[in-house]
Amino acid sequence: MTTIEQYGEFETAWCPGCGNFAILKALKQALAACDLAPHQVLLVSGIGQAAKTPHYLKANVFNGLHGRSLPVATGARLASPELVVIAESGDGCMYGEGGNHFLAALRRNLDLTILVHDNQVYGLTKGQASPTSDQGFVTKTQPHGAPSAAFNPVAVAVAMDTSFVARGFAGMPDHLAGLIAQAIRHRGTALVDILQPCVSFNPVNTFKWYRERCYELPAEYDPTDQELARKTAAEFGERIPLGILYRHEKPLFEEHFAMLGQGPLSRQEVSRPALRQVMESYR
Amino acid sequence: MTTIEQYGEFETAWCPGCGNFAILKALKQALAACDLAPHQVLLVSGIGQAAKTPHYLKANVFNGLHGRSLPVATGARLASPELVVIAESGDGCMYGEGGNHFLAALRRNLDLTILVHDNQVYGLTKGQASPTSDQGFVTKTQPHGAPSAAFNPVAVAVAMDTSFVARGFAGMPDHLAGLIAQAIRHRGTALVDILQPCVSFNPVNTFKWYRERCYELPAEYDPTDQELARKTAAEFGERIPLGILYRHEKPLFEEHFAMLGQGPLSRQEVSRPALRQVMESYR
Amino acid sequence: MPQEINIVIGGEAGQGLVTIGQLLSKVLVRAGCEIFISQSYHSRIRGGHNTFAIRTGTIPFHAPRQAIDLLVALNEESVALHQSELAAGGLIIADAAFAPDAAAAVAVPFAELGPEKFWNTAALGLIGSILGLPADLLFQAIEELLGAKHPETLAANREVLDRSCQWAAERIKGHHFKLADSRAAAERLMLNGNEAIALGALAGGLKFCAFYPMTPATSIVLNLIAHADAMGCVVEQAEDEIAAINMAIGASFAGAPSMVATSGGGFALMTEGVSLAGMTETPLLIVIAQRPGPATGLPTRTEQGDLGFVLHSGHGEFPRALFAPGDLESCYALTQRALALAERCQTPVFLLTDQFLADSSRAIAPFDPENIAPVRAGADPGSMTAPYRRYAVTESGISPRLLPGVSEHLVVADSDEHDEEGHITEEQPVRIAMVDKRLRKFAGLRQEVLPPHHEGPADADLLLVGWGSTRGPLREAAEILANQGRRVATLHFTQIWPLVPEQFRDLLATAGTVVCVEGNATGQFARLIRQESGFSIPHQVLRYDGLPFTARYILDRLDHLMPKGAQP
Amino acid sequence: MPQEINIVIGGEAGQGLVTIGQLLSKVLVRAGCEIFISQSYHSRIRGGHNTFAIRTGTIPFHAPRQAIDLLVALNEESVALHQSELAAGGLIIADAAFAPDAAAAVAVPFAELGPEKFWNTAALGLIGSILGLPADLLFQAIEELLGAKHPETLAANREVLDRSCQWAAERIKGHHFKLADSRAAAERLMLNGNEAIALGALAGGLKFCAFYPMTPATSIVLNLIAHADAMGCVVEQAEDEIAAINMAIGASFAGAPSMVATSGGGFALMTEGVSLAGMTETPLLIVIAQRPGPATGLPTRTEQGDLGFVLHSGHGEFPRALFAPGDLESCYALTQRALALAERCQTPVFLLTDQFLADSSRAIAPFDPENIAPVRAGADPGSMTAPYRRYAVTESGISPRLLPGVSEHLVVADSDEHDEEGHITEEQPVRIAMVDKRLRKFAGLRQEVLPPHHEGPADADLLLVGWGSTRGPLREAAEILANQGRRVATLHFTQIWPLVPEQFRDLLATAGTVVCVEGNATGQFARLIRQESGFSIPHQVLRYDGLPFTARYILDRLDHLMPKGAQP
Ligand SMILES: Cc1ncc(C[n+]2csc(CCOP(=O)(O)OP(=O)(O)O)c2C)c(N)n1
Ligand SMILES: Cc1ncc(C[n+]2csc(CCOP(=O)(O)OP(=O)(O)O)c2C)c(N)n1
Ligand code: SF4
Ligand code: SF4
Ligand SMILES: [Mg+2]
Ligand SMILES: [Mg+2]
Repeated sequence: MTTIEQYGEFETAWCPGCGNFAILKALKQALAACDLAPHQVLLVSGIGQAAKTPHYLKANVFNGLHGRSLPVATGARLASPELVVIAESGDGCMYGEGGNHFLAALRRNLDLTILVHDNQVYGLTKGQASPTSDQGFVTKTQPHGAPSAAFNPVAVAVAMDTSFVARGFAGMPDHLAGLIAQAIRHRGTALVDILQPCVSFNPVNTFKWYRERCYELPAEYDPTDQELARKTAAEFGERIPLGILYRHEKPLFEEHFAMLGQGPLSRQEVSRPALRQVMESYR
Repeated sequence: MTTIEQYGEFETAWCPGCGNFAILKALKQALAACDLAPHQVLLVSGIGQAAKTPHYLKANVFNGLHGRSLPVATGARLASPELVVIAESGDGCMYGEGGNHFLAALRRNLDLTILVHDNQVYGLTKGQASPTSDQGFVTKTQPHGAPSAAFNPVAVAVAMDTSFVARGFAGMPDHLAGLIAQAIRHRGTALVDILQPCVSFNPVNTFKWYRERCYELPAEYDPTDQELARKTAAEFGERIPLGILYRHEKPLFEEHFAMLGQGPLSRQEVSRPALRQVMESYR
Repeated sequence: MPQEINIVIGGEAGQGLVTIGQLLSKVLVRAGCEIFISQSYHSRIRGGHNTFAIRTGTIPFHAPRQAIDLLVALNEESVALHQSELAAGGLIIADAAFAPDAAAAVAVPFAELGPEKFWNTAALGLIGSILGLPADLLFQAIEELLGAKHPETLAANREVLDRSCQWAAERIKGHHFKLADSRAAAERLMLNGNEAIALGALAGGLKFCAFYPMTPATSIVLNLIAHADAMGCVVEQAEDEIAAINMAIGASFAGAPSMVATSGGGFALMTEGVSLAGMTETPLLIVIAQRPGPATGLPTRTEQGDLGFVLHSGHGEFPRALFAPGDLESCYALTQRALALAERCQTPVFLLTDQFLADSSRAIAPFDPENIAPVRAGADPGSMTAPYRRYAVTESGISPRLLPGVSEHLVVADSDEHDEEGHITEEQPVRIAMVDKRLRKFAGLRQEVLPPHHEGPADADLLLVGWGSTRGPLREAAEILANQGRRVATLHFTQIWPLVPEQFRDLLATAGTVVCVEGNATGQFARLIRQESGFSIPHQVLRYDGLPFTARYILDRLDHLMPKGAQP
Repeated sequence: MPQEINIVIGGEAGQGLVTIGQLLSKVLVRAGCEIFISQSYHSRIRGGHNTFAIRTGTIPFHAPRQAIDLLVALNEESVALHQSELAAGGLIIADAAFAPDAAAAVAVPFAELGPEKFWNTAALGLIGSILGLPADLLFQAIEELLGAKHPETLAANREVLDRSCQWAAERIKGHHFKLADSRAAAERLMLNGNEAIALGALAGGLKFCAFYPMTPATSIVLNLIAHADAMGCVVEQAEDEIAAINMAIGASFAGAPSMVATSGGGFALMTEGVSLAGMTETPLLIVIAQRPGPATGLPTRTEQGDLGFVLHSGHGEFPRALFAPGDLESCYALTQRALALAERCQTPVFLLTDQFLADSSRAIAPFDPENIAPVRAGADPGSMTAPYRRYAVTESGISPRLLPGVSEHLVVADSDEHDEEGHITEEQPVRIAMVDKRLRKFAGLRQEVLPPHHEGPADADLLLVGWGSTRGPLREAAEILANQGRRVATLHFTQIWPLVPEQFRDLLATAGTVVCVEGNATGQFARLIRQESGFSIPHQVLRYDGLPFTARYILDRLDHLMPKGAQP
C-alpha cells in the first residue's frame, strides 16, 4: 500500500498562494490511491511553472522542452509499456506551443494521462495571454485585451471523441485527486484540464472567480452520452462544469504494435535468424 | 466583370484523373463569380500536390513551407488588409504539419479563406496516412492500417465556434464553386474542407466511395444552429454531409489593430513627432 | 570623494528591490551622475535571490563591477552571498534583525523608521543620504511613481523618507560615499539593451513583429507593443515560433518591414523559416537574445553560446548578415542598419544580443528622432515592364521586389527552386542561375561590412579580441592594464558575418599576445576567425557560468599570460 | 567484348521504367555482372522525365557514368534529352513512332511485338537479347514479379518476351554489347543506400524510429517498417518532425535504441530537440538525407549543402559526432557504429547522406548477420549505489545511465541546467561542473575518430579531397588520371566530426595541387578543414545543380589545373 508520504515533500519555486500547490498535493494523493510506487511512474513535463511539478515529488522524471511533453511521453510509453506515463504541463505548453501534439495524442489513444494546469495565462514568462485566456483578457503584451477567442480544450477533446475528458479545479483538491486517480486508472488517453488560479499574473480568473462559476456534474450526468458531452463541454463562462465530461472505451494505440506484448523494448534481443531472413529478402 | 479566362490555363504536374483539377476549376469559377481581378488576390500555400495549385492560375502567390500556409497568410493579411487572402493546401499540410496553426487561425478569425484539398492521404510523398485517413487505412508506411483515429476538421472547427465551416466535394464542382465563393465573401475566417479523390494513392476513398456517401444539406438546414451543427459536423462515414455546416458573424481579428484602418502598412510613414514622444517616455 | 560607487541591492523577487533600484537610478541621473545598471534574477516569479546593481559616479561605465561598495541587503541571504564581495571600506546596510556584526555593517532598525509597507522608501532614504542625494529629489521620484491620487500615502512616505535620511545622517559616519558632483547632462534617456533595440526598430521603420514569449527577448517586444499604436506597428503573439517567423515572412512579403525576436530554443524552431526567407528572398530581421543552453539551460542568465548555430542556421545555402551590438548606442544603430540591409539585399539579417546586454541600463544622450532613414519596402511598380519577374537574374543578384496587390503586376514567391517568374522548376540551368544569383548578393553584403573597432597601439604587447556584449568589460580591462603602463589594445567586432579578413588580419598578426574573450565554453568566435582568416588565436578567456564578464574576471585570467611583476 | 555498358532507360513517371530497370538488374546480377544503378526523377507522381540508369560489366562500379551506351527511350522526350549523351558506338532503342532517324537508332515496332500492356516485357526482351542475357533468366524474373496466380498472363508475357528477343537478334546487329561473362558471385544483395542504412540500424539494435515523411529519407523508414514486426522495432509516423525527435528522445530515455530520419527542412524543425538530447544526454541517431535547398528546393535531387547546418545545429554547446558514408558498405557499417557511439557517449550522433547515395544501388557481398554487436541501452541497476544520480560527475564525462522503471532507482532528466540528480539548478559552480562534464565527452569522441581514407602516393601531384557520397566518382576520376600516368591520390572522409587534424594535415601539406570536391556551392567542407586545421585548400570542384558527381564532371573541371598535354 503506497502512502502519500512516499512521494516526499520538496521546496518549490512557486508563488505563495499559487493554485499549483493544491494540484501537486492532489496528484500525490491520486498516485497513492492508485497504489503506485514512485519508480513505476514516469512524469513528463514541458517548461513553465506547471512543468516544474515533477521536480516536487518522487518519481521518474523527464522535464523536456516547452510544448513537447506529449511526444516525449508517447515515445517513452511505446518503448516501455510497463511505465505509468503522465504528461503534465501548463495551458501554454499543452495547448499553445504543443497544440499539434495535443491533437495527435488525442487521436492516438495511448494509455496515457494528460494533466494540464490551466491558469489561462503564461506564468513563468510573466503574464502573456495563453490559448485559454478569456478573449479580451488584458496583459502587458495584450494591452487591448487578448484578440483571439479562448481555446476550449474539453470541447475540442470531446469533438475528437477522446476516451476520457475531465475538468478539475485547484480549489477543490479532493475532487481533483479523485479525477486524477480515475484518469490514471482509465485504459486510454485521459485528459484532465485543471483550473488553476495564478495569483501573480491572472487577476481575473481567481479562486473566487472560479468558485462562483464551477459546479460539479450531477450524479445522474451520463458521461457516455456524446451529444450531451458536446453540449456540456461547450459550457464555459457564467457556469463551468467540473467532473468527467465524457468517457468511453476504445482500442488502445499500443495494440497496433505486437512487439509491445513482449514488454519493454530494452529487454528485447536482436534475433540473428530474423536478421538473416531480413537480409535474404534483398537477394 | 472578371471572367474565368482571366485566371488563365496552365499545365499541371498532377496525375490524370486527380480530384485537384475540379478544385482548381471551381476556385477560378468562384474568384470570377466574386468579380476579383487576379492582382487583388493572394494565394498562400504550403507543400504537397494541393499546394501546387496556386501555380496553376493567375494571382499573387506565396508558395511557402509544408504546413505553414496559415501563418504566412496571417502575416500577409495583417500587413495588407486590402488583399483577398486565401490559404490553400492539402490535409497533411493543414491538419498534420500545420495543426497548431489551424487551431490558432480558427481562434483568430481574420478575414481569411482556408481551402483544404482533403484526399485523406499524403500524395506528393507517395501515399502515407494523413490525419484524415480513415483509421485502419492501409499504406506502405501503415501496413497494419492507420493506428490513429481520423481527424474530423469540420467537427473541431464547429467545436471552436469557427465563423464559417463548410465541406465540399471535387465530384460536385459547381456546388463546390458556390461554397468557395460564399467562403470568400464571408466576413471572417472561412474553412472549406474539400473531399478530393487521389487516384494514385487512395484506392479506398474514391469518387465512387464519396458519391455513395455524400449528400447535400437540405434547404431547411439552419447553419446558425450550433448544436445542430455539432451533431451534423460529427457525421462522417456511411453518410457525409456537404454544404455550409455552420455560419455566424463574429468580430474580426483585424479590428484589434487600429493602424489597419489606414490601409497597407507599406504605405504608412514613420512619424517623427510620434517617435520623439516615444523617446521622451524613456527620460 | 570617490570617482565611482558600486551599489548592490539584494533580496527576493517580490521584495521590491527593482522599485528601490529604479527610483534610486532616476535620482542619480537627475543628480547628474553616470550610471550602469545590471540585474541578476532567477527563473521564478517569487522568492529566489535577485540583485539590482548600480554602478555610479562621474565617469561613464560600460560594465558591472564585482567589488561592492554599498550592499543593501533586504534579506539575510543577500548578506551571506555578497559579504565576501565587499570592497575595502565597503558598507552593508541591513535590517537589525539579520545584520552581521561586522565593522562594515550598519544594523538598521527598519521597524522604527516606519511600517513594513514603507521599508522600500526607508531604504531609499538611507541610501540617498549616504550618497548625499537631496531628499527632495528622492521624494519627487516617489511622487512620480505613486501619482497624486493618494495624498495621505504620499505624506506618509515623505515622513518615512525624512526620518530615514535623518537616521542615516546621524548614525552612518566616516564613509566617503558622497558623490562628487558631475557634469553629466540631466536630460538623458535611461535605456537597457532591449529598449534600445525596440527604439532602433521603430526608428528604422519596423511595421510588423510576431513573437512567442521567451526570456530574455520578450522585453524587446513589450517595448514595441507599448508604442505600437503610436508608431503604427502591428505586433502579434503567435501560437509558436514557427508561426512567428512565417507570419513575419508573410507580412514582409506583403510590404511591412518585419522582425521576430526570440532566444536560442525558440530560434531553433525558426531555422526552417530562415531558409524560407533566404529562398524566397524576403527581407527579415531576426533578433536573438542569447541565454545559456543547451535546451532550456539557464533561462534568466547570459551567454554567447549560439553564435555558430545562428551563423549556420537554415538548410541549404543563401546569403546572410549577422550583427552583435556591444552597447546601447549600437543596439539602436545596428537594429536600424540591419532592417535596411535586409530590405536592400532581400535576405535574412540577424541581430545577436544576450541577457546581459538586454537587461543592463545606462543613461545616455538622447537619440535624434529627425536623424533617421526608415525602410520603405518594395520598388515602384511604375518602373516595371511586364511581364514582371520577381526573381529576374541581375548582376547584383538583387531582383526588383514588388509588393502584391499594389499594382496589376502579379508577385509570385516560391520555396521550391523557381524560375525568374517565381514558378517551380527543376531545370538544371535555371537552378544554377538562381543559386548564383542568390550568392552574388553575398558579394554585395561583403562590401559594406563594418570593420571591427580597434583601440590602442597597432603593435600592442597584448590584444584583447571580443564581440558583441563583452565590449564594456573588454575595454575596461584594457584601460586598467594601460594605466599600469602595459601596451594593450582591444579589437571588438559588432559585425560577425560576413567577416573580411583584410580588415583585421594584420592587427592580429602584429600584436604580441592575442587573447579572445567570449562568453561560451568552446571559443566559437575564435574558431570562426580561424575559418575565415586562417589565424589561430592562441589564448582564450571564456565564461559560461551564466554571469556577465567584468574587467576583474578578465584580468584574473590574464595573469598567467603576463610577465610576473607586471601583474595588474 | 566491352568491360562495361551504361544503359539508360528514360520515360515518364508511371510508364514502368522502374519495373523494367529492376527486372533487368535482377537478371544482370544473376548473370554474374557487376551493376551500379542510379535514378533521377521529378517531384511529381505521374509524368515528368525520369531515368533509370544501369551501369553494368565485369568490374565493380561506384558511380554513374555520363556517356550512354544503350539508351532505351520510352518516350520522345527521352530521345531529345539524352541523344547528345550517347557514347561512340552507342545505341538508341525507341518505338518506331518517335525513333530518330540516326544510324545509332533502332526503331522498334512495339505494336507488332505485343499489346501495349506488355511493352515493358518487350523492352526487357530487346535489351536482354542485345546484352546476350538468357531468355530463361529474363522470364524467371518476370515470373517472380507476377507470381503464379495468372498462368495465362504469364504465358502471354513469355510469348512477347520471346518475340522481342527474336526480333532483336535478327534486326540489331554489329553491336558489341554482349557482356563478357564475369566471376561475380550470383549470391549478392541488391541494395541502395537507404536500404543499407535500414539494415545497419536493425543490425545495430535499433528498437524505435519516429519519422515524418520526407524525400529522400522516407525509404529508410519504409525499409524499417517492412521488417519492424520481424525485428521487434517500433516505427511511428509522427504529426511533425518536432514530435518525431521528441518521441525518439522519450523512447531512448526509456531504453529503446532510437533514431529519426529526415531531410534538411524537416531536420530544421528538429534542431531544438537535438539540443535537448545534448542537454539530457539522451542517446539518439539522427539520419539526414540531403537534397538541394534552401527551403523546399529540389525535393528529388541531390546535394551536400547541409553540412554546416547539421554540424552546428542546436542552441548551446554539447558534444556530437557526424558520419557521412561513402558507399553501401559504409552505410551499413557506420549506421551501426553511430548507434553504438550514441549510446556509449549519451549524446546525439548524426549520419549525413543524400539523394544520390540513397537511391543508387549495387549488388554487394551479403553482410554476416552473426557478426553484429547490437546496442543494449542502459547500465545494470544492481551496480548502482543509492541515491542514484543520473548526472554524476565523472572523469570521462559519461554518467551511469539507468532506465526508468526497471529498478527502484528514480531516473530524472532535465532540459534546464541541473544538478547530479537531474533537478533544476541555477548554482554557478554546478553549471560549470555540468558544462565541463558534458564537454569532456568530446575528448572521448575524439579518441575514436575514423581517419580519412587515403589512396595513392603520399606525395601525389594531385590530391582530390572529398567526403560522403562523392567517394565513388572521386576514386574513379583518380583511377582514370592514374591510368594516364599522373601521380594522383584521394583523401576521403566518412567521419566529419570531430576532425583530428593530425590524421590528415601532413597529407594535405605534402601533396602538390589539392582540390576539394563537394556537392554544394560554397565549399562547406573546405571551410571546416581550414577551421580545424588552418590549412586552406586552394582549389575546389563544386556541383549544385541537383545531379550527382561523375568522374567526367570532375575531370572536366580539373583540366585547367593540369599542365597542358597531361589532359585526360
Ligand atoms: C521554444 C520555447 N519557447 C518559449 C519558451 C519560453 N517559455 C517558457 S514557459 C512559457 C510559457 C509557460 O506558460 P504555461 O505553459 O501556461 O505554464 P505556466 O507557467 O503558466 O504554468 C514560455 C513561453 C521556451 N522555454 N521555449
Ligand atoms: C518540413 C517538411 N516535412 C516534410 C516534407 C515532405 N512533404 C512534402 S508534401 C508532404 C505531404 C503532402 O500531403 P498533403 O499536405 O496532404 O498534400 P497532398 O500531396 O496530399 O495534396 C510531405 C510530408 C516537407 N516538404 N517539409
Ligand atoms: S506565477 Fe502564477 S502560476 Fe506561477 S507560481 Fe506564481 S502564481 Fe503560480
Ligand atoms: S498523387 Fe494523388 S493527389 Fe497527387 S496528383 Fe496524383 S492523384 Fe492527385
Ligand atoms: Mg499557464
Ligand atoms: Mg493530402
